Amino acid sequence: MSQMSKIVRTQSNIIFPFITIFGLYVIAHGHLTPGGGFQGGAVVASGCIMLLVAYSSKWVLEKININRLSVFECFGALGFIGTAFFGLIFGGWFFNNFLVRNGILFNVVPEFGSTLSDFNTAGVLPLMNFAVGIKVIAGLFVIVLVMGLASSAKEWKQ
Amino acid sequence: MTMMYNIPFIAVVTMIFIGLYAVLFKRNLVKIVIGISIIESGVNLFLITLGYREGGVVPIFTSAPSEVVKNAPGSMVLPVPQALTLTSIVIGVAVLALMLSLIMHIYDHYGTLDVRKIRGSEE
Amino acid sequence: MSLRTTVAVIMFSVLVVFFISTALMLSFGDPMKTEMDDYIIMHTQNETGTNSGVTTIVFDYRGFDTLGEATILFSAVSGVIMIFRKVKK
Amino acid sequence: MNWFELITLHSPPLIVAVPLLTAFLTPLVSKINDTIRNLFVLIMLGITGLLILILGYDVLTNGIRVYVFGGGAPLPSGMNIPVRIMFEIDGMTIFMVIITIILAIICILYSWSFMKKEDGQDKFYTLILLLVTSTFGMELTGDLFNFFVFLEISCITSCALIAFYVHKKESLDAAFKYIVISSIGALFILFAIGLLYAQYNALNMATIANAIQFTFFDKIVLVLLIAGLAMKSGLAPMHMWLLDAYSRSPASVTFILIGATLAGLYGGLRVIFTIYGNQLLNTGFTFYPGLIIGIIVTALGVLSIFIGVFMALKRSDFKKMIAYAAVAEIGYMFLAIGSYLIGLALSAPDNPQMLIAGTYALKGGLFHILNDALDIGLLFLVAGAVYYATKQTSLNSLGGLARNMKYTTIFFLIGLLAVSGMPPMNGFASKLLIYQSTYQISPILSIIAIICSIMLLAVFVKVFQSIFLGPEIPSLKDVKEVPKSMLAAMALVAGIIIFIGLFPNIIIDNLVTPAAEALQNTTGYISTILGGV
Repeated sequence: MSQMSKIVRTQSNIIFPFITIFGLYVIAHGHLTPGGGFQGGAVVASGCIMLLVAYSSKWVLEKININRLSVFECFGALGFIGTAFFGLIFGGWFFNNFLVRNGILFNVVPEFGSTLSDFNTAGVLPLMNFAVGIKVIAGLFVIVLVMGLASSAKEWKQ
Repeated sequence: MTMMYNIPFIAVVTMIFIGLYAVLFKRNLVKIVIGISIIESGVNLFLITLGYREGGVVPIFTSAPSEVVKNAPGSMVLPVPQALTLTSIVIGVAVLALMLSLIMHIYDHYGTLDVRKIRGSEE
Repeated sequence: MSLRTTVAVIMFSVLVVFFISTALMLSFGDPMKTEMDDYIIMHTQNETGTNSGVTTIVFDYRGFDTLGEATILFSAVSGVIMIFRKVKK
Repeated sequence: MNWFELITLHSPPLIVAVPLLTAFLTPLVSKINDTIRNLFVLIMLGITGLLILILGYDVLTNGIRVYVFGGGAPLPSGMNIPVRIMFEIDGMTIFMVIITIILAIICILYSWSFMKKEDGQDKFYTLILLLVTSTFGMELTGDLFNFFVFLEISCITSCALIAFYVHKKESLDAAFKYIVISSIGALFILFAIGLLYAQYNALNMATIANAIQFTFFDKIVLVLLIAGLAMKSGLAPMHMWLLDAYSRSPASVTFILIGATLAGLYGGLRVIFTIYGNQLLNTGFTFYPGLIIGIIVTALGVLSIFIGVFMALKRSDFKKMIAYAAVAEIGYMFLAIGSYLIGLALSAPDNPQMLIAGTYALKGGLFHILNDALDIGLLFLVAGAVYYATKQTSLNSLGGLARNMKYTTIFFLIGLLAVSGMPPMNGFASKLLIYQSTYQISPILSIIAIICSIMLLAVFVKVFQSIFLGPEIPSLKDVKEVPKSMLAAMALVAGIIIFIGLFPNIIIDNLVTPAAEALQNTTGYISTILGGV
């Protein structure tokens, strides 16, 4: 598909940072507020896809290499399963939450009841949120990018 | 409980019917995919509906009202169905992506999305 | 009516009966048993330090499901890339 | 605690995690070199195999094992519902896991040469590993929703692999049919899981099995679960996807797909024997529920056998004929399992003879799972070899291959004898068990089974005659024997087939009997998690 009009492109340029920031916020505060890695990742990925629609997939391909994106996704997946393996090594069980109560980071345990947003809680959960977030951003973007490329390649043939 | 309160479940069943109807009786591949998506939404709605507790709020303690915390867990909706639905939604996205890319290729090869024509050219 | 349509109609009507009777027998807003969920709501802060009950389940109590979920996304990406690969003819 | 005990303790999650880690690493490793990638995959699967042997030895000597993800006791204090996901491993699980790892290793070995000329090999190996992982997950898990997640991974990866030949429109068609049917089946299963959750507020199989009451909802759940899993395992009314998927995917993919299909069958067994195990002889009804389930399963099995054998007679495509034979073989397993259920129900008042016959049928059916995987698998590998050498699968355009492809011919002969249940091969051992035991329950079933088996022999003798014997076709004059890795893979399968055929008692005593006992022992499965109930 070809590029869309200048108005659309400018608007998406303006909105894109806000969408990304919001998505990253949702990822980072997954253990405190509604949301998490999947939801935030989907938000950021939809921002990226908005750019893909406004500028063509060809334009995006000049900026980003698909192979590199899918490697990025591999790293997200490895981070997630790696955290699980760290649980096995440090905590003694697969998927153990080894950071809570005895780690350096994210080790605070809140009292039962209503608390304010203390970011430094929840053990390995924020790490997993980040890993999944990276994975979902890269994964969803790759899927749409590949499908967009395939459909535009067909248009060129005709 | 009276019938009135069952409206969400009736909505679930209606969605599943619409989806099944599309899958079983429609001839267009994209319509079949839409049907599967609708069934999936119906099942997701079913899971979420199972977890609702009368007057409950979201099961999150960040800045929760003290009234809610005092009555916990009775004042919060069930969290497990929400987690299951989250998983199920992601699964739905993956299946949808794969089906749509298959459809793109099928259209490339056959030049049509009609099930009858695709089957006709096969034998 | 062809065989396919007949089978489809029979399947459809059987499922209609199933699902309708299910919908009428459940009651909305009043779960039958809530033991496991109550435990999770009461212990999410104490056991995992997480304020959000849903995130606790997704990443801690049922973390292995989430690994499977991430795997599903990964396999969908691999599958889509493989389907759209360039093929030597 | 020394390292061996530590590995034994943590082997259940590692059996799933090691292939999964390998799958995530494969795209990175394959940037280096193809050979290194293949070796890496093979070595990691070898490690998984070792872990399985360790776990299997432990489970078969010490009884059922439970692994809790995240640590801690199975039950939180003061609760009688488990919160965390659990793996629960008994003899049946071990039996299925061993079948899967054998299929996986042989598949990778075979693909080494078979896939050499194709593009997209890195994604191919990633998806194969993910499929193997999901099969392991389905077999090891003791949690219903976890089972559903792995079922979906299995659906997606199989679909992508079936569509591997993207330039052929038939394989795309087969993949689409497969994903539509299997995702609808999976959604039925999810709905059923939701209903079980609503009633018992649990997702753990043992907890549900303990609490189940055979209420109205439970009947609906049973029907939905059996329907969904029958769609996955290719039982007769839902067998259409299986024919296309088996006959149009690459041979190595078909080989591993057999394992995934059997995992669906395993899920069905778990549902009937574990979740509904205590309700099979429920006396609150006019008939025992076990009798009705047994009759339905037997009827579907007989239907599968008929459809498989009679449609195979009419076909002229090599791979499609084997696919129909696969449907027939699945029918044999369901026939045996249904016979066990009928025997159990008939034995209930005062007829222990029937229960003994039924137990033999169950053993025969389980043993047949292993034999079917190997026999049908070998035939598909041979079909793949023929395709690799000639690029043909139609019977009419093949002939006289025995002159140039000596080893492949021998392997096909072995597979032919094994599938049709001829004496020196493994198929004979399990089919004999099925014939004997079903004869005591109903002679008609046993006669049908024998006649269909003989007709299967006729089908494949015809194939053998027309492909490998007969006059040489001019265009196939300079066909060469297939590469060594493919021959090695086929030789491995053939060797296992002959070994089992010569010493069936080793397998029956050490693997099949523990599996059958594990299935019958519902109370033991429940009490491992919930304590003495």
